[in-house]
Amino acid sequence: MNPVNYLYLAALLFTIGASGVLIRRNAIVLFMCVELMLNASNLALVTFSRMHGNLDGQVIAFFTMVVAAAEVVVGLAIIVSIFRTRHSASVDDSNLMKL
Amino acid sequence: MSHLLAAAGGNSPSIPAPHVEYGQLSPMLVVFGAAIAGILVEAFLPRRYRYGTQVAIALLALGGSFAAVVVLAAQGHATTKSGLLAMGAVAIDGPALFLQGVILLSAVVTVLMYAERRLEPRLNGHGVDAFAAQGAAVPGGEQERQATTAGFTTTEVFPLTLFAVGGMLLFPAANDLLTMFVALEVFSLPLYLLCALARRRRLLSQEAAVKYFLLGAFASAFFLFGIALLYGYAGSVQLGDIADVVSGVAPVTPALAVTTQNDVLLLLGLAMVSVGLLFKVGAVPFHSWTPDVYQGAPTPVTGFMAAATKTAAFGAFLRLFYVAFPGLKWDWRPVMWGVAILTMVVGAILAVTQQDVKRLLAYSSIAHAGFILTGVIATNRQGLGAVLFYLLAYSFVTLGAFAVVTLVRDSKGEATHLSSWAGLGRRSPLVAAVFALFLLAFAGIPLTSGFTGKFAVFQAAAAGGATPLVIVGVLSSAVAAFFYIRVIVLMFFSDPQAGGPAVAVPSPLTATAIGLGVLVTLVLGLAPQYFLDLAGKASLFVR
Amino acid sequence: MNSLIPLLVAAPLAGAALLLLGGRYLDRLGHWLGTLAAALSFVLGVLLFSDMLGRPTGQRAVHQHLFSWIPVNGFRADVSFQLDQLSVTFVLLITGVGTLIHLYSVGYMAHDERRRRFFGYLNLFLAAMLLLVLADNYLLLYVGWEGVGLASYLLIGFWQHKPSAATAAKKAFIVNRVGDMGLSIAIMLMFTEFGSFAFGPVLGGARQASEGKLTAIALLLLLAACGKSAQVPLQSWLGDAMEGPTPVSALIHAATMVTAGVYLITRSGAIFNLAPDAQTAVVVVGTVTLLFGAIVGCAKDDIKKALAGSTMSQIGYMVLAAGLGPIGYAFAIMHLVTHGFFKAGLFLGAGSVMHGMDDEVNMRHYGGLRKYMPITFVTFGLGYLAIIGFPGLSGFFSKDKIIEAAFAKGGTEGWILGLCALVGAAVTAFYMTRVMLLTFFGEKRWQPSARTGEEPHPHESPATMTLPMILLAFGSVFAGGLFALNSSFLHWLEPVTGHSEGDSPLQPLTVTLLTTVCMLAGVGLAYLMYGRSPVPVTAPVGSPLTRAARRDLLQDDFNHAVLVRPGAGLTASLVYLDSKAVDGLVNGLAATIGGISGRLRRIQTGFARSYALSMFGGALLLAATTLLMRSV
Amino acid sequence: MSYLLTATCAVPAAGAVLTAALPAGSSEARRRASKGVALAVSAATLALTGAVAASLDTGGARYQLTESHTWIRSFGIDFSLGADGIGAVLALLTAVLVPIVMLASWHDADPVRNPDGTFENVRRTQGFFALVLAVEAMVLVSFLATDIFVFYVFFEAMLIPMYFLIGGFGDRAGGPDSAAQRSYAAVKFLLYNLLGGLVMLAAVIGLYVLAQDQGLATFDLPTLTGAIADGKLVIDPTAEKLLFLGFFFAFAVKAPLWPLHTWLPNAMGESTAGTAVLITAVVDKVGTFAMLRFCLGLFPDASRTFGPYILVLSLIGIVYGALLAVGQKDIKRLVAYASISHFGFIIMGIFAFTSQGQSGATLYMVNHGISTAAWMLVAGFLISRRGSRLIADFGGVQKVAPVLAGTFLIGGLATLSLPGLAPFVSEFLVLVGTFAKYPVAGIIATFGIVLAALYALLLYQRTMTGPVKAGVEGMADLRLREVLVVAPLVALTLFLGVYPKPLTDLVNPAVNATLSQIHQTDPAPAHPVAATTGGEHE
Repeated sequence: MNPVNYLYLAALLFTIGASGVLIRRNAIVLFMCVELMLNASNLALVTFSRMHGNLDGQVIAFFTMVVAAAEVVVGLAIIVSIFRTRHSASVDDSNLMKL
Repeated sequence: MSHLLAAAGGNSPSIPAPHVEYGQLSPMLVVFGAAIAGILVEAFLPRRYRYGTQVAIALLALGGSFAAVVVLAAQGHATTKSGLLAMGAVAIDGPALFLQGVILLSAVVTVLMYAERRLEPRLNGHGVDAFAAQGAAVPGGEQERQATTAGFTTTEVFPLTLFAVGGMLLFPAANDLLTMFVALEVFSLPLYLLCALARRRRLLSQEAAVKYFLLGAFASAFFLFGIALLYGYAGSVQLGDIADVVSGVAPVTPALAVTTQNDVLLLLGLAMVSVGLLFKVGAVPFHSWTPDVYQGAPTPVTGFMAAATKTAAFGAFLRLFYVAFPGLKWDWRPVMWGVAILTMVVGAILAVTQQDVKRLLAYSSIAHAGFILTGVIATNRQGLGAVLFYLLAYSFVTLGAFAVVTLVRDSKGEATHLSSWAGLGRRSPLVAAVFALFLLAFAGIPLTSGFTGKFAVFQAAAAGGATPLVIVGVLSSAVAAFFYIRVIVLMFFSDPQAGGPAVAVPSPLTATAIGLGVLVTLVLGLAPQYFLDLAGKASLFVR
Repeated sequence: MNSLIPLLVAAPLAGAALLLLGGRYLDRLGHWLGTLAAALSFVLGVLLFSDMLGRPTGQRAVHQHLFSWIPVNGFRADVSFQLDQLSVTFVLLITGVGTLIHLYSVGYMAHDERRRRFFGYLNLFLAAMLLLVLADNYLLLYVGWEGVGLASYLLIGFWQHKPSAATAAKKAFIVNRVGDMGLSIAIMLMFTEFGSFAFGPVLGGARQASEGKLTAIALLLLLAACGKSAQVPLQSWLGDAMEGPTPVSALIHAATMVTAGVYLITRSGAIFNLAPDAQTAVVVVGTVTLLFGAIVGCAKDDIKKALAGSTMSQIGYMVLAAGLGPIGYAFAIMHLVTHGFFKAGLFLGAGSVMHGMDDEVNMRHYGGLRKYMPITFVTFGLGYLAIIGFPGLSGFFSKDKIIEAAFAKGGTEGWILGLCALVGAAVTAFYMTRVMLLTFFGEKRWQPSARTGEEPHPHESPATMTLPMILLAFGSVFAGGLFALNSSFLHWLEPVTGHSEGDSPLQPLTVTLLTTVCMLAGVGLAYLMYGRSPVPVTAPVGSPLTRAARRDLLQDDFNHAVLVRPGAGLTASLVYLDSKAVDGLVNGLAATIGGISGRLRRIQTGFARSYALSMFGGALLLAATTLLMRSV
Repeated sequence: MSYLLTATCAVPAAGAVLTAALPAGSSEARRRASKGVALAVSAATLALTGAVAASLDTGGARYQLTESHTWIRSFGIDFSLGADGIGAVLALLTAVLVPIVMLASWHDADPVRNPDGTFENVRRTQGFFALVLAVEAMVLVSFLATDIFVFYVFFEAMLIPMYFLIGGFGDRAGGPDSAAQRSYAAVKFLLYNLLGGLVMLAAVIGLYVLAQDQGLATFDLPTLTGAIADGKLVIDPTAEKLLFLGFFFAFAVKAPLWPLHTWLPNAMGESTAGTAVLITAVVDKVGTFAMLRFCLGLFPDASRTFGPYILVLSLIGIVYGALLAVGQKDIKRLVAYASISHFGFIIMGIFAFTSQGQSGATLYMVNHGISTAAWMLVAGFLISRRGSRLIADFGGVQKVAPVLAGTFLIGGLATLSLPGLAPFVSEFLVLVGTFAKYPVAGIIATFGIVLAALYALLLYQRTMTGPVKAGVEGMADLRLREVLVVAPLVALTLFLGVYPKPLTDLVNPAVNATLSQIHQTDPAPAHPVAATTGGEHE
């Protein structure tokens, strides 16, 4: 199969993720969409790795996973703490500061 | 990283240990080591010893790291001996060392502000700082009450900050996109947490954190996808390699022959990587987080972000564009022109109607990002030196300004609404005068560091053929001056409100922080030659 | 001897400085000090005059260079003096009459607490006036020119607590400034034309310049003369200037300053002679003014204003004469001198009357004063006879010569001018007789004083006041005859002004007869109107002409409608414009930025997702433009 | 290398720091000490400036007493100073006026006494006097700098102390919203001038970059003007025009030239009389001075191109300022508009490109400084007595305070350029110089003298004459300190009106040098006559 198709898929996933960030309200879902974007990048990296015939892309993908994991830890901590305060996970409720 | 491939493909039983120049990486290693030590302190030391130990560790580490930077620079690593470390992942050169120095100094000032315990009213005999008693406790809940009464403090902020500093040190030195990404995350994640840890107005603080986190992650995703595309185009994430591919110097492999046909990969990758960096820099239209986060975060953290994050991000920005994409100058310059103009104009105009001093400084930082961008766009050595100098100047002014913000307090903590700053000049002439000095430096009034910096970047931009940018910069400086002046008017020419805020008397820590700010602002304004030389000498990237 | 010339100016100047800076310590002696300074100047003038008489005609003019004033490359203005026959004539008139009026003021101002300052101003005036006539270049003349304007301003407004006085002073200064504009532009023109504005080079080199330029210079000088000498159309200030103390009116607004215009034209004769169009303008101005002033003089009930109209008219004669060129210069100056005597005398007499009548100025409230103030009556009467041109007295000789010269202009022009001058003589006789009758004859029409509420008790003035009046009366009687004797005055001035006889269609004797007839007609008419029947205390409504004349022939109304009111409107609208449009633009810019800021702020909604949207949009834009840049 | 010029600038700067550091003025003695120190420093500065002027050799080089200290090598910036006639004369004006302003403002900055006897804002006194010295130091550097960057830096930096002077110290005669009015005025002053300065900054940078490209990485004015004159530095006409406009805009705002003037009435109206004098007589002069020194020297061709347009603007300014002065209700605003009219004359003189015009303009700067100072300071005394700035609140003052009224009149007469007083000399020179090249402009400008008489005398009439108004009755006449303030100004006005030669001798060589830079000569008279003035052939 032409690896380019994986790139299209990656782009699609990335777009879906980005749209999710823009559309969804729940902080957790929103965050998951970001994760989707990261994973889209991973897919692209791996595909390119394959195309170029070197492993750099795959290595980067591993790094990305670690980073994503770390991000989850921090992100969930923040989201949970705000959820406990506001009893809502909607990002639209966090709207004290504006203008 | 093609050696990895070679190692894997060779099916060799022993993977050769990568060569790492520990000595030259020592600034980062010291900071990271200290950060881990700080975690251990949190884990094992009784609560009452933590504060002192953490402050000591942080200051020692930062001091040591700075000393290492100085030694490295003195040894010539900034100029003649500059080179790539850790198998090409990290560069040690002028800009890297210069910016690391700036970041470390900012961090020292930041730690001084963190350690300040005289501003908040004492609780049960414990001096407390600007951070939440217990970050995990629900604001206004029983748990928080208990923690507060017990006089708890979140001493984790010191190791967190050290981690962030470590990441920031790495960021401008990162010579491949992967390292850059990792560094970005290493300094971003602790900052997300730090933002959430304000002692007062915790709702705002949490909101700032969640906004910063979500948007930061969003930006990181763009950055990463950009990396993927660039990797796809060039087959490497090393900046030098990318530059070679772009300029057609690199040997053409079959895969490259395919991918380099498609400039879309390159240009799209460039654009998306830029998004990530412009987000950190706070450039329009990726700036919207700045005011909210600056307002909500604990003020020392805000100061740290405004100074160090900006420095680190611009360092990476410069390296990326000067090392990897000089060949694409004609593609990215026009776009950056647009971004710079937007940033200067929107930052300046939006600040005009702000009512909160921290938000005001946030918009000011946006406008300043625009000014610095004009220096970046100059794409000449002058421009590089100018940006380095500007970052040095700006860091200290902004840290000083936020340090002053921590002093002006009423019963609810910091009084950041501008109306409560009215008449400050009558009550505390010295504090008001110092703040006025910082504002004038922000406004770029001659004889302050802000002017020298602005002059340097504008001059470089003009020399680089970006005269229209200079004109826009000059005009938005005029608009920007308006809101700085407005604050001065409030402080000096308005009558104080009854029951308005008082200026807390700080401990020597904050006083030192402010004093450093004043000193640097004046020295860089009156006799900047030494530092201009330094920046000038440092203004060459290694490839 | 020449080194004394600067002292002529210095003496009164020092007096002025001393009196104005001396403070209260000089209050008791100040007036005598001032009089002494004036007298000293007079003595110096006499010395210089006799010295000059002792020299042959060709060597009479002398120069005295003092110092270089404004040297800028080709522009050289010096403080240096020129004393010739013309200047010395003026010097004697100014210092002579000036000293007498100082003396008069000692008595007249005796009860004024600010008398010291009054004398300071008078001395200042003398200094400036002497500078004016002694300067050897136009720029220095200009200094004196404006200096007398300043003194006039200070003295008209001497009683500053009276709003009318303050207004009159300001008006005088500003109207004069309009004239001064002419002088200063004339000097600039001289500089660009000749590279100099000293009398010698300019008047000597005038022949080289084009007639157009000369006409321009001459017209500008005429404008200046109009302002200073209260000639139409800049005459409106003189009547109001009577708000000043009467000695001031006598010295400045009758005898000396107002004649400076005549001096300027005569001094610049070399230019005017080469600019016939400008000369025509001069005679027109002179003729119109002599009639204008005379008509106004007929209608005024205020004794000083009537005399002011007369002054205007008499100066009109002088300007007319000066405009005739070499035919008339000398006669202009001669009339100027004789007028200086009799008009000063008349004013001093008027002041004496006012002094005795509790500062009443309305002639309709006088009457029958000859019995109460005999000296005043006699001296005033002699001045009256002089001014109407009663044969044998000063005015007879000088005015007659001017009328002759007007006819001598020749052609239709000569006839018109001559006839106008004759009519003027008749009207002069009419209004002066009216003044005389209303004041000294008829029954008492005294009214309770506005100040004290009592009827005045007229009495003769003290000796300090009567002595000058008597001396001036001598001048009024004999000066003309003396000057006319062997045409001595003409020969005296001829080296400076030149002279030609002109071409009169009438015999001199005919003119004299005509003049006398006209004069008698005027006197007779006045007697018919005011001498035979009682004069009403309040002025009758009168004919439209009378009413217009009372209002200075509507000159002020005209100025008000054409200049003042539109000017005020312009100013007000400019003030509005400045704050709304010019400044509004600035503030509007600031407001616009503020407005944009306020609107732009709303994109900062506080919603993280909308921030993400803007980032996303930004990323798209960034990518799109980067790609576009490549494809372009 | 002598250090005279550096010393001249450094003394007031050091004095400013010293004054600011003196103990707070909670007692009369302490306040007097800080005032005394400031006054002594300004006197020392006057002596130094006098020494500068005295040691100039009128036949010598263009810039004398030059000195140069490396400042920012990276940008080719040296702290170079040098005095020419124009700069020295203006420096002297500054040094003369500052002690007078201090003396006039002696009590203007005393702290407000609270009802309980304590003082609010005890550092006011030191603040005021330190700021005045700071302004003096910066103005002196501006007049003596021969490095464009140094000039620019101090040209801009002086805005800050000026801003605090305007915004921080009012004349206590405003209405209830005077604080708001004052800060509005201060902000307007600062922003307006800052905008001008920033535009100039762009031009300064542009010039530097252009020069750098041609191997002249310097801000040194003599070097640059020399290179431009020799053709070593070639600026293309469009760039030259833009650079000229950039420089000129800043100076035109500062001067101020119509229609950029609207900050001046606010600033002068709301500040103390002393500050108003500093603005109009000292700080604004830097603008006109800089036109003469920088615009003409650096951009000769553009100067010639724009000269006529600027002339038109200055003409409008002359008439417009005068008309607005006539229409003012506020004494200080009236003086401000009068100044706008006068600045029109100065700028017209500069851009007429004749030696009379430019010498006249330079003298005009000095004379306007002196005469307006006299006028404004007396107005300040008047206003502080009555507690009002409105003309309508006065009347009949001459009756109760004759000396005050007299000096006010002299100030007014100087303003209307009465011959014999100093302003006449300069105004006439400007008019002659303009007339020689642009007769129509000269004639229109002459209308200004009529309007000047109108506003000056109207003001005098309305405030000083007529019956004594309520609120004026008990008004005290000038005190000794106030007499000491006015006397030297009046004396100078008289002296320079009669004998301006010492100044013209200093100014002429510099003006001739400027004119030759822009390749202009005086027009020759149409029919030159022997140059004797008639005075010497006795």
